[in-house]
Formats: sequence, structure tokens, C-alpha cells
Amino acid sequence: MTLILFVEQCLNGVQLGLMLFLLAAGLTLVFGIMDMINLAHGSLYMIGAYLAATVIEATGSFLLGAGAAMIGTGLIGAALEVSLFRQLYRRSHLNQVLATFALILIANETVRMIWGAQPILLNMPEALAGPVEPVEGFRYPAYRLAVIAVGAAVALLLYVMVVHTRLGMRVRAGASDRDMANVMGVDTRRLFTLVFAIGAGLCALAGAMLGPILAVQVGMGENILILAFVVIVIGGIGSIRGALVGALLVGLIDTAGRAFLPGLLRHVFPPTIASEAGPALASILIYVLMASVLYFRPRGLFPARG
Amino acid sequence: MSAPSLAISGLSKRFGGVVAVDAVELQLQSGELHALIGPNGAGKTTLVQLLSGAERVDAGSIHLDGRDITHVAMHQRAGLGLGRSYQISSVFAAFSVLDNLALAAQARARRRWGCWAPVAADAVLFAAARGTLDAIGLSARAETPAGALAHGERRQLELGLALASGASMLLLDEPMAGMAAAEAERMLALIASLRGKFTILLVEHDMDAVFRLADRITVLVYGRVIATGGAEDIRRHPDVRRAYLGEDQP
Amino acid sequence: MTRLIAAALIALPLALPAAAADKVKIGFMSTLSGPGAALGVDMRDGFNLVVKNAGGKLGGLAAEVAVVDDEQKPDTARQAVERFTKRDRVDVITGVVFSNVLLPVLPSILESGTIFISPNTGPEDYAGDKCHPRFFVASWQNEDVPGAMGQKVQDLGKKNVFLIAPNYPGGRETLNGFKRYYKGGYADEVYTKLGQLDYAAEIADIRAKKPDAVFFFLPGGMGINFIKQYASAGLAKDIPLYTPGYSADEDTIKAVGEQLVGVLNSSQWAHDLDNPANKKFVADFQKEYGRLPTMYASQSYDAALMLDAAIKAVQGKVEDKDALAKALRTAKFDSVRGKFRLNNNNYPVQDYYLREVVKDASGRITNRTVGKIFSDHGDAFASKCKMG
Amino acid sequence: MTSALHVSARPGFALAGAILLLVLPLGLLAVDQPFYIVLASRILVFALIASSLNLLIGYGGMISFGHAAFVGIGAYTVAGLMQAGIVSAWLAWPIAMLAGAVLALGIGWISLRTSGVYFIMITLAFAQMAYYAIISLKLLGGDDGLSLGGRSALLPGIDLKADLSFYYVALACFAASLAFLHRLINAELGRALQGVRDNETRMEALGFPTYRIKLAAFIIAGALAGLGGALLANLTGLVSPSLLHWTQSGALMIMVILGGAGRLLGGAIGAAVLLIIEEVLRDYTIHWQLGVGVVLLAIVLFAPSGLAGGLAGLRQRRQA
Repeated sequence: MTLILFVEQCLNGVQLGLMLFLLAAGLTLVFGIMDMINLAHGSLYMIGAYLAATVIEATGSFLLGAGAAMIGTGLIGAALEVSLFRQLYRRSHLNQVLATFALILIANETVRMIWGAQPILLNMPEALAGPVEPVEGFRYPAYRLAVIAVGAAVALLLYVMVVHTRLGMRVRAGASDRDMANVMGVDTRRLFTLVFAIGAGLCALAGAMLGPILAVQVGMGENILILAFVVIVIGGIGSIRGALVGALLVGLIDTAGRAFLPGLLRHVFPPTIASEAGPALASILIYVLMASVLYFRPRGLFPARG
Repeated sequence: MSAPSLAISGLSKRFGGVVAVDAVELQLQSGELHALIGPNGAGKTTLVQLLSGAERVDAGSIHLDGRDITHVAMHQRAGLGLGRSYQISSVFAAFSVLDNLALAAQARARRRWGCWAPVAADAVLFAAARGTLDAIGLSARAETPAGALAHGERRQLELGLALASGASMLLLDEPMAGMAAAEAERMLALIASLRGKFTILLVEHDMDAVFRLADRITVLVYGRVIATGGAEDIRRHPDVRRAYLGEDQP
Repeated sequence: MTRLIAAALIALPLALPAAAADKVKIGFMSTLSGPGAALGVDMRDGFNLVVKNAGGKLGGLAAEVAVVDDEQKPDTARQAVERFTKRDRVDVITGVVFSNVLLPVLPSILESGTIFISPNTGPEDYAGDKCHPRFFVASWQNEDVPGAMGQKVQDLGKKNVFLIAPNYPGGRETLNGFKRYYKGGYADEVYTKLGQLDYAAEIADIRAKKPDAVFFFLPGGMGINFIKQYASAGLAKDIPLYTPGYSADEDTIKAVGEQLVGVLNSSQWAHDLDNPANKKFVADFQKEYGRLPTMYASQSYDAALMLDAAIKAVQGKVEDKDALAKALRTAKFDSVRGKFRLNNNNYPVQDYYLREVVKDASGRITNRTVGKIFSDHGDAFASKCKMG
Repeated sequence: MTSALHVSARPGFALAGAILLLVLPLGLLAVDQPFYIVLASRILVFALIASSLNLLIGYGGMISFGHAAFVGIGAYTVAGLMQAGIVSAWLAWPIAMLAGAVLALGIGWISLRTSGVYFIMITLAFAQMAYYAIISLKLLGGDDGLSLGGRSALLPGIDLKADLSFYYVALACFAASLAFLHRLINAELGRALQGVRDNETRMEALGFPTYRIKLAAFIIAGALAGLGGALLANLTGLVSPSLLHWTQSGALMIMVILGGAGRLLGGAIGAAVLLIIEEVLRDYTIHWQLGVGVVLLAIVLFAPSGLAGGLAGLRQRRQA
């Protein structure tokens, strides 16, 4: 294996990881602060991607599309929080799982009704469609590099927000002890709505940016949602830092598995077996990691509560 | 003197930087009603948690009838005859009062794995449950779901569960907590009636009750035993007076 | 409660009308959602075009076409087939795009006595000794189209080819077909999960292995994403792409555009083939749906024509499945690909062309036929079939 | 009855149900609608599976988000054995149950040490592991899945390929499982399990080995789900990794909640209602999932005890 290949695969892993982080950030805050399992988080990602695709197709501007998707999905998230999720916070986890599973079905069919069952294939913005050559002899898709840059910037911004601003302080207070935060006069109702809306907006950003790499289609949120859950359980529910570390770990393991395991297995098995077993084993690795974290450090790598 | 029924030696537990239980030494004779008192935060409940196996011991040992149970799992301690009640009532809310006690009786009979014979048809088991029901004075409430009981009744059931489970040694954590005077009086009578039949460690705030009932009393302050003895000894013990009344030593 | 359910169960079928004998019922099960949806949609439209042109009839009988989405999932397909064979009692089932959907449900279709006409996948399984008198393929055997491309890449003198396909029967057979005619060396042979859309890891692998050609078979949205990502990684200029026609057809061209120009691909059909049936088909299709047809549409159109001819031949007696099957075997119709006949295994014998994606005079990007690779080509498994 | 916890069967109700289920397919044959026999068989199979999950969720308070793994392993066991030439149901189905039980033992062994939301997540993780493990096994068809050459052989003279005989076998399996679950929840283990659901710490203080009690229930549920998987494989004639996908586990949970968790017939009613809603809506609109979603959401919000719970509530109100 050459160094260039290794670096390129690492970048691919980081890119996937950062996108997972955008999804996991909202999920972990909602989970940590409101103690709410939201399976419909993936649906917000899907809705964001569709909104982005629609605006991009209408205006031709990728930036406009991503922005509109973030705002639109944020508003949808806020509306959902006020109308539905508030009633679920104090319910059992079982009820939350079912209500949000129902939301997945509703969101999928609504999207299918509005946009049809065929996937929308977004194009990358013209300026980023080609490769860049940061180092002589090493070319990398400009778009993926941009995705990494945006992901990293958002991660940094979120970190600064959570650690250094008043809002973040309240969020952290809410995550570690909701009742205490209530007593201290934090308006948790508005805080929850705001956190939910921000989480939804981040989902939409991920949806918009992954649109051109994947496809905007019904059901796109379901598999990535489970990965996002894996991320936050590994990182520690409620912890932004944990979500970032977990996301990068999952992204790197998944990409490494897909990139290198088939090659290793091919020394032993024929290609059809190797290439099916490789990615599957990489996926298993992720869940093994999650199960062992749950077993040995049930609160995750970076627990938010004491 | 015979070998103690419960022997605690050098028992310690810390939570972070706080020492909740600090090298406690305590021995209960068989059939003794031993009261454990102390100001709030003295570590009484923690001690009960350690004895019942709900919390892990940091240092020291616990012996029950000569057997080392320091690291024995909670349910196994119960199997060895160690029963407890909770400060905050912990009953089976969805079960009727009778079913609560039947479950405890099932525990006493060590019957857990049957998959076929209906328990409800077991006359012996339910006779035992009804016996406890009468003993704790809840006969009229047999069919009521435990979740629907009044506070005092729930305290009675709480104790009933420990009794029906076949324990010989009872750890009672503030059985009268939050009770109205009349209810507390009934509970007191109930505990008095258990005297001699069980070895009892009674954690209680009601000093009046403690001094009337207890054979011996141990005083716990900041996790340490500062005195053990009969009611009179304790009443006169200078450290106890200082802890409770804030009296300065001359 | 149990009573209610049972009552509902008994009441349900009573509400359904009984089947009449004066029409032909067709179950059209295809992939209409997900990354493979474009294929199923084109096939549905191609089939419907024939029915529409004939005034809602096939072979003179009123045609009742029930369209369902198999979601590219065998389990969903399985339930749809149960409904077709046991509830709706259709005469013919067609429409399936993917072999991994078809193979698990085909036994129960054939066991029920229903005729199946495949407008797309032509699996190896049923081409040889398991060939079946009620199973027809109106398209090609899975190895044929890629085989033609393998021949072409061989002729071009490539020495080190990178192969990539999804890991499902159709994908594996496609690469086998390529390898049957291409005799040079291989940089690697990679199978991805069916439905995978992000090819970053595989493209990095291609870059590192430096092949002199890449042969990819990734139907539908998978191929579209692969081509875009391949171009954005900057590989398109260095290492040429070759593909069976499925991944360089009009649906892909519409989505990818410029990045496909110059790509060579093989096909049994092209929209510029010069025969009257094809001219009518392309014109009608464009008029009806406002887009150029793909191979998928042409195959499905031909399947409908074939059925139309067979029903005519048995004079509308579709109840007699043996007679209908026999008529299908020898159906005479004007195929849009010109010369066409069924082999002893009910798979086609036909010509295979080389197409190139070009920008024509009007600036439109589309396929142009540039040559013929195989003539009168039958698949490699027909000899194992015992049917006469 | 002295014990309010005891669930007594109403003989009249049970008899009426049994007769109805016995004559139902004959009626369907009489009106020449064999398709609905297949649907009814499907409902019976899922009723069995959902009932096994109900033992965990409803009676044990264990919110397992990975039940599809046990169904999947049961189905794959039958398919794999058939591939190896073992077609006898007497051999294959018990092995499928055993496989379900062994997998449940393994997953439960680790998962049951966690609780609450972590338990939900870890069962999900294990089910996903099983899902990807199956995909990676080329021997079992990998991503393509496996088609069964036929159906299991039960007895000479009974051809399971006939929809009617399969229906009755499915009915027998379901009835036997339900009867067993009925005995179980009224027996020592069942009552202990409900005690654990209500107050695990107290159960431990009373001397019950709660971990092992939960594990026992987990294994029983796994075995029954394995049987359900064996039936499902026979019914559909094919097994694929999607049997083990997390959305399958979600759908099973929906059935339990829809019907009523902790009600003997909860799983069965939920399975029947969900599958019938699906089947009916499917004919009217391709967007039938929207209807399912709305019904489900309404039930969670307004009738959290499920349909069986709602019916029981109605009955009580009428009697009061």
C-alpha cells in the first residue's frame, strides 16, 4: 500500500466521519438533554436533503440550497418539537421509540408523495466538480475536501459555542442535570426548542452536502441514523466532544474496512467472497466497538454526566 | 456470649472524596433488636446498602451467622436470610397487595423456574401470603394494587415483603418515615411483635421509638460509630450528646 | 378481537370482482423506487406504450396491467408474486429489473404455471439445464452485452483492466461475460454492495493500482454516482472507462452529461438503429414521455410486442398456457433491434453493437452506433438446455 | 380468583377463537381465495414472533431492539440445513429454536448487564452485528440471501407446500406457543419476571436471581422467535439479510405495542392488525405506510396501553 493511498483513504474516512458528526451532534444533545430517543432524526436529514435539492434545482445555487435547507429543516424541527416531542419527553423510552418510528413512516411517505419515489441525483457545484492537487502527485476531489472543511468548521464552531458561550453553558447544564438547570432559571422549554432546531439544521447541512456524493432518496436516513446512534453511544450521550471522536472513529473504521479488508481477505478467498465479507466485517467492527464501549464504559468515552 | 448473628468489621465506603462509612465495627446477637441512629448524612442508609449488597464494599468485612458475605451478591444474601425494607417504599406497584406478598413467599420457597404450574393454584403459598397479610394488618386491601395504597399502608406492605421473604435477619430502613402518629404507633407495635423472632437492625429517626424498642443502640456520625450500648448508656454518652445537642465537652 | 379479524379476512375477497375470460391480465413488477428506479420506470413506460398504441389491448384482448414496485427487495417481490398468482391470477408476469429479485421468486412463479417474460435480466441459472418452457427472456443473457465489451477491450489491446460491479448474480455474471472474451491481465476485480453510492474507497484503489482501463457495471443511480465521482477524482482523463450499455444509456447521460462523452459501450440496441420499427418506437416514446428511450425501454417494448404477437397467434385463448408459451417461442414481430429470434433456451439470438457517447451537431449528448461486435450471437449456455 | 396477577383463559372465548381459526381457511377455499390463506398464515407466524417479543417487553420490561436477529437465525438455520439436505421439520425446526436460544443466551449474557436506554442500544448493536455477519457469509448467500428448494418435510402425507397444510401447521405452532406463554406467565418464572419488570432491585433484595431470570426469559423468547423464523422461511421460501435489519425489529416492536404490551394476546392482535392494515391499505394507495404511521402515532399518544389494553379498559368500564 502506498502512502498516497493511505492518506486518501484516511481523508475519505474523515469526510464520512465529519458528516456523521453533523448528524450525531443534534442527536446527542437531544438525547442527552431531553433524554429522548429520536429515531426520526434521520428523517430530518432526508427532508433537509430534499429541500436542498429542490432549491438547488430551482436556483442553480448550491449555497442557497444548503442555506435554505438548514433554515427550512430547522423550522420544521422546531415545529415538531413544539407540537409533538414535548409530549414525549416524559414518556417511556419505548413510547419514544415507537412514536418516532411512526414519524419515519410518515416522513418517508410524505416525501414520496411530494417528490416521487425516484431518487434525485444532485450535481456537485461546478467550481468543485474537479480534483485538486494539494501536493504534487496527489489529487483529491475538491468537493470532498470542501465537505471536510465545512464539517471541521462546524465542529469547531459547535465546540466553541458549547464550551464558551452562555447558550452552551445552559446546554451543558441541561445535559448534566436538567432539573438543576430548571431550578437555576434556565428556560428549558425555549432551550429545548432551540437545540432541536439547531440539530435539525445540522442534519439538513449534512443532507445537502452528502446529496451529490450519495443520492437524495426516500429511506436515506435510516441506515445513517443507526450509525449516528452508534457514534453517540460510543462518544457518550450528551457529549459534543464524544460525538466528534465517535464520528471520526466510526468514519475511519468503516472506510478502512471497505478499503483494506477486501484486499487482505483476498489473500485467502476469491474476490466475490472477499469483497462481500470485507465491508460486512468492517460494519461488524463498528458494532463490536459499540458493544464493548457499552459493556466496559457504559457512559461512553466522554460521559456528559458524572 | 454466643457468636454474633451479624458481624461487621472495619467496613468502609467512600463516594468520590466523601467517606460515607468509615471503619464501622458492629455486632448483632441473634434475636436482638439493634437500633442505628445518627444525624442526617451520618451514613446509616449507606450502611444498610452495604449490608444488603446493593453497594460494593471498599474495605472491611461482613459476616452473617459466621459466613463471610462481604462479596456475596445481593440476591444470595437474601437467600441466606438477610431481608431488608427501604426508606422510600419499594413495592410492586402493578401487583395487588396479596400478589406482592405471594411473590415474597415465592422467594422464601426459592421457587423461580417453574414454567408450567400456575402459582395462583398453590394453596400453601397463598396461605403463607395471607398470613403475612393479616400480620401487617392489610387484610382488607388484599386485592388493591400496591400502587394505589396510601403512604402508611405502603410502609406496612414494605415491611410485609421483608417478613414474607423468609428472612431471619431484618434491616429496616426508617420503617416509620413520613407516617402519621397513629400509623406510626401501629407500625411500632408491629415491630415490637417481631422482637425475638428476628434479628433486627432498625434505622430510625424517631428517638422515642428507638429508646422504647431497642435492646442496644449504635450511634453513627459522619460514617463513624461513636457509641454502642443500652438506651441509658447512649443517653448519657458525652459524644452522643455533643453530636445531637451540640453540647461542648468540658 | 380474533372474531373481528377472521370476519375481515373472509369479507375481503368477497369484495373483489371475479376474473373475466375476455382479457389478459399482466402482473408488471418492477423496481420503481431507490437507486434502480429509473430502470423500472423506463421499462414500465416502454411496456405501456405498446398497450397504449393498441388502444389498451394486447393481441386483441383488453390488457389489464397491474404495476407494483418490488423496491429491489426479494421479500417484497415474493409477496407481490403471491398476490399475482394466488389472488389476481394473472396470465403473465413481467417487468423485473434485477436478478437478485427475480431468482428467489422465479420458482414460485413457474410452479404456479404463470408465464414469465423477462424484459431485462437474463440469468445464467435458467439459460442452461434449468431452462424452462414458460420462462422467456426478451433482452439478453447477462453475459452477452458485457461480453461484447470484453471483445472490444480485447481488440483495443488493453493489458491491465480494473473490474468493478455490484455483488449480486447480475453483477458477477456481467464480469464473467467480460472475462469470457477479454484475455488480458487484471489490475483487480472489485465487488461492491448492491445499492452502494459512495465509491471514494474504490476510486482511491483504482488510482493506486494504475490500470490501463476500467470496466464497470453499476446499473442505475450507482453508475451515475460512480461516473461523477470518478471524474471529480480527476481519473477520467487518465484511465478510460468502458461499460455495458446499461451504464451509458440516456438516463445516465441525462444525469451526468459532459463527463460521459467519449465513453464506449456495448448494446443489442441503439436509438439510432435504422429500421422502421425502431424509428416508430423512438418517435412514439419521445412524443409520449418527452425523453429518449433507453435499452430498458426498448427491451420492455419488445417484450410487449412479443406477447402481443403470441396472443394473436393463439387467438386470444390465454387460458391455455402451454399453447401461449409455444406461441411466444415462435412469435413473429418486428423487433426494434432488427433481427431477433429466441434460442432453444428461450433466450435471444441477436446482434450486438458498439456505441459511443457523443455530442451531436445540436449540442445534445447522446449515444451513436459506431459498429457491430457480434452478429447472430447466442449465449454460451444454450447448449446445456435440453429443450428442443 | 385470589391472585389478580393470574391471567385466566376464558374457555368460551378460546374455543370460539379456535373454531374460527380452524374453519377460516376452509371458508376461504370455498370462496376460491387461497391467497388469503397465505396471508392468514403470515399473520399467525408474526403473531407467534410478536408474542415472543411481548414476553420480553410486556412481561419482562426488557425493551429489546434486536428481536429480528433471533427470527433471522431461525430462518437461516432452516434454509442452511435444507441446503445441506436436511429437510425434516422435526430436525430443522428444533435446531432453529436451539439456534435462537443460543444466540439469545450470547446476546442476553452481555446485554442484560446494562439497563434502560443502554439496553435498547446494545441489543440493537448485536442485531446489527448479526445482520452484517449474515451478509458476510457467502455460504449462506451473503447479500443475495438463500432460496429454499422447498418446504420442510413434516410427516408423510402432509405436504407443507400446500397452503392449507402450512396454515394448520402454523396455527398449531402459534397455538402451542401461546398456550406455553400463558402457562409461563402464570407460573413461577412468569410472575418473577413481572416482578423484575416492576421493581428489579426489590426482587433482588427478596432473593430472586434477577439477572438469570431475565436471561431465562430472553432465551425462551429467542427460541420462540427462532421457531417463528423457521416458519417464516418456509412460508416465504427465501431468506435474506433484510430479515435481520433493524427496521424489522422496529416493526415487531410496533406489533407488540399496537396490540398491547403485557397482554397475553397483545402480540397476536398487533401482528394481525398491522398486517391487515397493510394489506387493505396497499390496495387503495401506494402510500399505505403513511396510514400505518399515523395510526401508530395516534396509538402511542392517545392509547399507550395498546388495542388489547384499550379493549380491556372498555370492558372494565362497561362492567363498572
